Amino acid sequence: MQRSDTPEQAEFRTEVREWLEAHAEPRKGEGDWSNGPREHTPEAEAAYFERCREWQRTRFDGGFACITWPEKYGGRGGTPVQEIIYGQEEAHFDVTAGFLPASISLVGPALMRHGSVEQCKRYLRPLMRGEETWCQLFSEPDAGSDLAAVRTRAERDGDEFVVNGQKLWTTSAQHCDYGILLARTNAEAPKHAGITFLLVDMKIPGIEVRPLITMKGDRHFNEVFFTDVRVDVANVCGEIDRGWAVAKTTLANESMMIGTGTQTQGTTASLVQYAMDHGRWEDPLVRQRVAEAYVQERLLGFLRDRLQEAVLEGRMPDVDGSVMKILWSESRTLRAEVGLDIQGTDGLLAGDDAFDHAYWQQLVLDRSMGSVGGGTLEVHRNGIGERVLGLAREPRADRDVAFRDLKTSTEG
Amino acid sequence: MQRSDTPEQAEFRTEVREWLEAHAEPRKGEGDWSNGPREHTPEAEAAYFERCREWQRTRFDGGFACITWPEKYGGRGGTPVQEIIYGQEEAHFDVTAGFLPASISLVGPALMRHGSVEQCKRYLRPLMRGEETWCQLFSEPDAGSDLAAVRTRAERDGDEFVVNGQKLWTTSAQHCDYGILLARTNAEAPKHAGITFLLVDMKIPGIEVRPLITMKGDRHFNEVFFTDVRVDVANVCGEIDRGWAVAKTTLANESMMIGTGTQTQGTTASLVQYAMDHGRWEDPLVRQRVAEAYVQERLLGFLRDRLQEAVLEGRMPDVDGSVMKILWSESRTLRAEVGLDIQGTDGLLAGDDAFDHAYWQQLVLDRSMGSVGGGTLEVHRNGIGERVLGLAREPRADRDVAFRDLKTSTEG
Amino acid sequence: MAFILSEEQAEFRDTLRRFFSETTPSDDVRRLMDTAEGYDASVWSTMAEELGLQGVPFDERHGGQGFGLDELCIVAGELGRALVPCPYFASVVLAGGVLKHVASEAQREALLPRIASGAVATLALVEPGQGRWDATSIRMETPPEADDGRLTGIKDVVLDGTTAEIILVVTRSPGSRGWEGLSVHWLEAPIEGMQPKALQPMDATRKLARLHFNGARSQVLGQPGEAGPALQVALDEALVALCAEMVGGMEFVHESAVDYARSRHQFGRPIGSFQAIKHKCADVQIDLEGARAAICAARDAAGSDEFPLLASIAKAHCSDAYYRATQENVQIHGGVGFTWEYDAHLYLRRAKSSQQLLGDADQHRERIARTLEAHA
Amino acid sequence: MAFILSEEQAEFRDTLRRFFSETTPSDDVRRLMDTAEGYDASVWSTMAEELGLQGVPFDERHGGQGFGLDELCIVAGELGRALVPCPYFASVVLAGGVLKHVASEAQREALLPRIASGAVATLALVEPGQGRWDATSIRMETPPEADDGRLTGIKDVVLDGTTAEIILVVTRSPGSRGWEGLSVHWLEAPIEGMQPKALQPMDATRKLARLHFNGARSQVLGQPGEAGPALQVALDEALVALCAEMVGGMEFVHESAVDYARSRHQFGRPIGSFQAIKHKCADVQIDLEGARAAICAARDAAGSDEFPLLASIAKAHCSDAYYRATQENVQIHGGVGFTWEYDAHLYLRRAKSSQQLLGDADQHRERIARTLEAHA
Repeated sequence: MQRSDTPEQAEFRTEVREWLEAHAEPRKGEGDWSNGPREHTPEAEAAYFERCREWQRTRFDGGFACITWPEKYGGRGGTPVQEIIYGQEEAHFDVTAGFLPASISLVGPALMRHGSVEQCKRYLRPLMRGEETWCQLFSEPDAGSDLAAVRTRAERDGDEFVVNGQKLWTTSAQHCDYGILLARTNAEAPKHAGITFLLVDMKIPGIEVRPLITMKGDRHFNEVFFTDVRVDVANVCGEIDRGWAVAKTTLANESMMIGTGTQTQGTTASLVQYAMDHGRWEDPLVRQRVAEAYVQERLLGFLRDRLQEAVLEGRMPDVDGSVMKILWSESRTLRAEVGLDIQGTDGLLAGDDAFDHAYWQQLVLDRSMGSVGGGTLEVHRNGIGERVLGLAREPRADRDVAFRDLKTSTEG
Repeated sequence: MQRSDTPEQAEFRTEVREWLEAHAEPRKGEGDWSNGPREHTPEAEAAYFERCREWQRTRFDGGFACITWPEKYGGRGGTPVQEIIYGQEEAHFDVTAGFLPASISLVGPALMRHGSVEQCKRYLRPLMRGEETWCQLFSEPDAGSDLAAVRTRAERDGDEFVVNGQKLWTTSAQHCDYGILLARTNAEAPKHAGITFLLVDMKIPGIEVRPLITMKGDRHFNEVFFTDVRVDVANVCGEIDRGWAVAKTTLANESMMIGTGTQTQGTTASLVQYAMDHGRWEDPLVRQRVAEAYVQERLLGFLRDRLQEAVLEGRMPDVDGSVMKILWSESRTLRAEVGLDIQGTDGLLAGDDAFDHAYWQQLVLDRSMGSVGGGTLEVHRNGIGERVLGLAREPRADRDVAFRDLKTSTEG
Repeated sequence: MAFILSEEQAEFRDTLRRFFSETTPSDDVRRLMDTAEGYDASVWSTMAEELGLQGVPFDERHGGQGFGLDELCIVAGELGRALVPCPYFASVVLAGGVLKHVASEAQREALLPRIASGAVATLALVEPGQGRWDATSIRMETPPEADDGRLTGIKDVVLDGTTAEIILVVTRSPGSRGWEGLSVHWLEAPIEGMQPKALQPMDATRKLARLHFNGARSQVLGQPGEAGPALQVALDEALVALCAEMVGGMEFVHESAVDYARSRHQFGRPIGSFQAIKHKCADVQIDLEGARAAICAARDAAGSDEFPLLASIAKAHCSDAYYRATQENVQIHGGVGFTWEYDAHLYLRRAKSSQQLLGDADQHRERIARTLEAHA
Repeated sequence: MAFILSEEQAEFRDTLRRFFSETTPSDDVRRLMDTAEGYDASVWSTMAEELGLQGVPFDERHGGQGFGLDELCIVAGELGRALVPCPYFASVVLAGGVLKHVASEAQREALLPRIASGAVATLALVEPGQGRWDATSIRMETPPEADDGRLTGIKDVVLDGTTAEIILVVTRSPGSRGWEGLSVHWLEAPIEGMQPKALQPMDATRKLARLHFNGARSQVLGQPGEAGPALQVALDEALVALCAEMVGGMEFVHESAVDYARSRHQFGRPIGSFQAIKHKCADVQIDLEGARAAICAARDAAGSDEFPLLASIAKAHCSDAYYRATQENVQIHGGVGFTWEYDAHLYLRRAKSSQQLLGDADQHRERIARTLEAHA
């Protein structure tokens, strides 16, 4: 849908486009570097991460990183409208900052809202410029959907906390300089009330990062082990034992981002071409399924357009983040399944023997990540029921009980 | 699947067949009276009910009602194998006792197990012979899936209870002579502990039966209102305040029966004929859906065969009743939808203008009854999770609390 | 339909919602659906005379209000929400839309003002044995020019076909195929050579008839044999209005299910606190947000090349989404949901019949696929 | 497969379960799937020599154990449960089944004892560009009789095609169609005029190859041009064994998901107490009971007229049921479920590839429909 820009919007769009043309190559297709590392080797993944950092720096220096952040913190002080326009234009170029914008918008708001003046001064600019990269040390083996069940301990010892425990599902930890850490500082308090939010240098002794290989073979996630890691109390963000409030600032943005990311690869149109080339298009069942996948994909697009349009027109968006996330995940799943199924026996193959370098096989394996990462679909359905529709929450067994008295899996 | 009978089984089968040939007409087709009342008028429904009673009496007098019940209560003292063989043979004849066998096997076991000697003597024979018919007065407006939440009060007054309240979803109450009633006799006790199981004459003053018309237009269910109805304490079945145990004997059989009833009408084969006659069969989508419905129907049949075979061979059945119930309901739903959808615009019609006298339209409307009646599908899924798979129950807010202190819808 | 309305549009919607809840509460819906004509003549004329609803999509020079598809969708949404039994869809949306796009200016001037002031019109398209709402498989033949437009044949499932006075009939030139060679005829009922026969509808809030033509005289709208493209535009606009009507109903059953899940207690808790119920409600919410967005996207693309595709996307989604919502509503209500006296089944019947109206989801997915093929 | 076994059968199953858990634990599965040949030769020969597994379905005079489809299903079920990478399915089920039904007695005497004692065999059926496992669309031509059975063409996704020494190839007589005119050829690899090329499989526990034929000499099994009916029987039996293998895997992932739902706590409760998880488990249980019943029904009907129909019913159901079970297993396990080191994805890959093997659910539903049509 083409909207007509206001004169200010058109002017900004031209500025962005000219800057992009000067600093980037136009998008060409599947082979673009910005589509992700071509191989699942540590080297290829590290090289890709470096290119992402580089582009983040270029963006920042051009004044197009963190467009909506206040100028006093180094942002552009711009509007969500400008952010959307920038995104629309950038999508035509072979550039990406990969996981960095997501990581930046998890860490930045938490720092700006809850951090000390010193912390903001020290960390924000290198964060925004991609000079220092950050990972999120929240999930644990026993704290998945139930994120507040963190067991990693931070015990006070003079001016320091001594951290012991294990984190899980830490995206890109192997490439990061710093981390935001949730640790339990008071096991006598109820679950949500004894957690502290710490800023941690990932290079200090006692931190061990072990990449976790996912079912499709990449190293997106890591386990991070803490053994007697000493963190200065100056690195507490917010207040001691009140870290859950800081974490919530971070979590508020997360599901929204996963649900709204632009999906340029693997659109249904390429399925039509495949089916026509392989003589499958004359099968009405194939046409039905491709059309079904296409409908889902367009619905998601319509909702995204609505969301952006609302922002561009200065209205409150009337599309819920969890709705977007579930539709995104389901439409992706449907497309993956249809894409693989119409290949028939060719779908049994992998690697270079498979169509599109096994893109569709990877997408099928990836679907689970889409329906668990960023909150499981079940958690988001609860969210829609409770937040949007006002249905009652489940009775909770884990409120008002000291954390150490709660039942956990490891005792089960 | 054809099994070969043992000599004893073959002998019994011959006996049954000869008796049936002497007492009934062979099944002819859709127009058989045993397929249910042709019209949804009170008269047609009452006439149908009378014919069902008559057949129950004939069966009993022939020695084929309540085949597995002990001889001392008037049963045949036979085996489940004989029960199955009888059912297989009866299916070839245009006869039915309608809702009576279901009602009999709800009331009978409760009486035999928990009733007094006098109660058994007084009620069992007329029950089995269809002379006195019984309805189940369990559900209430606020006690649906949560059956133990009954609010109908029975207050002690000398040798009598005075009953006040309302029952709902009482099958065939308008045709019945007696009812089994769950009433609250102690509101200070926890929910399950203050209920009494009463045998009630439906003709005594203060009982008002109002038929409820279902969405497809029949009078299957009723509301029953109790106003100062006096019931002698001699009519308590089991112990006062301990009626939940009696009710559980009754409920154990209910879902199984609904799930295993033989379905002779509307099988998928007739859809094939319809589609071929109307030029829809050459649509591969139609063929896929009919085949899908057929697969579901056969799966259910396989499971029913397994169940019967297990009984015939003297093994414990390894098929769960809730699994049968859900598959029954889902396969019926699928068949109904496919049956209506392949009619295209003809499916918009009703009554005599519609194909098969709107059989498929009725089936679509009836599907909801199949997925709510006899326990909602959700309740049965809980049952499979908890009983079959050993998953934990939901935390319960309604145990160990006096009934009068519980939250209910009417206060909500 | 509650999705990005201007202030005036929101006010218009609120007015309609009040009007229908006052003039056509559930009891009246049930009373009207048992009558032969199926609507309340006095409400219908108030709609035309006081609210001008029957003129919403027509130009002012045709006695209309000069509004667009947006406002038509608002009216359809409120009619669907309150399940108002009346010939609005047949008369204004279908016949009115076809007249707008197919008829000559003189014919529009003659007919649209009548529809705007409450005359009932309809479109006869489907034929018996055809089984689908599909203009391309029409077989009834356009009579030769010398023949005074005498029509022969049968049209089936004609909405409000026994009450309509203006009847539009689609025929095809012998030997033509697909969207080629179609003509739309106009005749005034009652007329010699046409017998209407009322059909029993599963959804009694929308009346159906079979029309037997046996030499009834008619006039051709616009140019004979050339109605195809304009007819397609009219049907696509009707498709979007139908989707809006469906979403109106969907919103109602969704609100009703959510309210019940909030207030009904079992096992000492509101049933909406159980995930099985909560997730059903969430899924309907997702379907609903998708449906609204699809309708808005189609509506905004009216007149563009993408309009037919977007109209089909909306129908492919809304068909199943509305029906699913009505089923979940019944299921969440448990026993209450399947009684005759509770309204859930009226919406379920409407949703089921709306699946077929103007083509089911399979047909629209096929059309979407063929459009993608053309662009591949 | 745990569904109505005799005492001997249950003991046989338990023996196999112990054997595979000792000889092929998960670590070995992972090690073997990274090798070119894809199986452990010493385990394979123990299976043949000590347990006699490769001879299960063959007559004693052919070096077999003289068991029926029941026992073959038990073996397949345990192989599927432990995900044992080995050429059992290709060799014993597919090639062995085809030999049993298609070959002459002399050929059976020559070949079956070799398979029973561990020689690897396979069946080459699918062709590139065909896209489906479907004997009726084979195009590779049966060479003229004078031509020494010299084969030309390409066969695709041949199971264990690089390791097999006995290779059976299906061809058709020029001009024939459907199940008519099919021949099965036998050749011994390696052989001049045939190049095998290993393909990378998505499910690395089952090796695939493409075979290029360029004049390789072969012998026809049984009568040339008349293999169709017997081949169909063999493929239907293989279908049931495949379903048993799938149900073996399904039972494993179901148990694994239920165990996790019992022991994993979140929000102070076992996650299995949440309805969203509990109902997923219940749905898999329903699917599983249906799958077991379908296999038993098909197995018991072996040799009867209804067998092909029941075999297709089993595959139509198991295809989707197994895949769904592996997805739910991943979903219930949450993050753990999609790590490389956790076995969930190995079963998911196996389930996904098994959907295609011997025809996907669509193909079998089409076959079911055509069977119903024939009886209508």
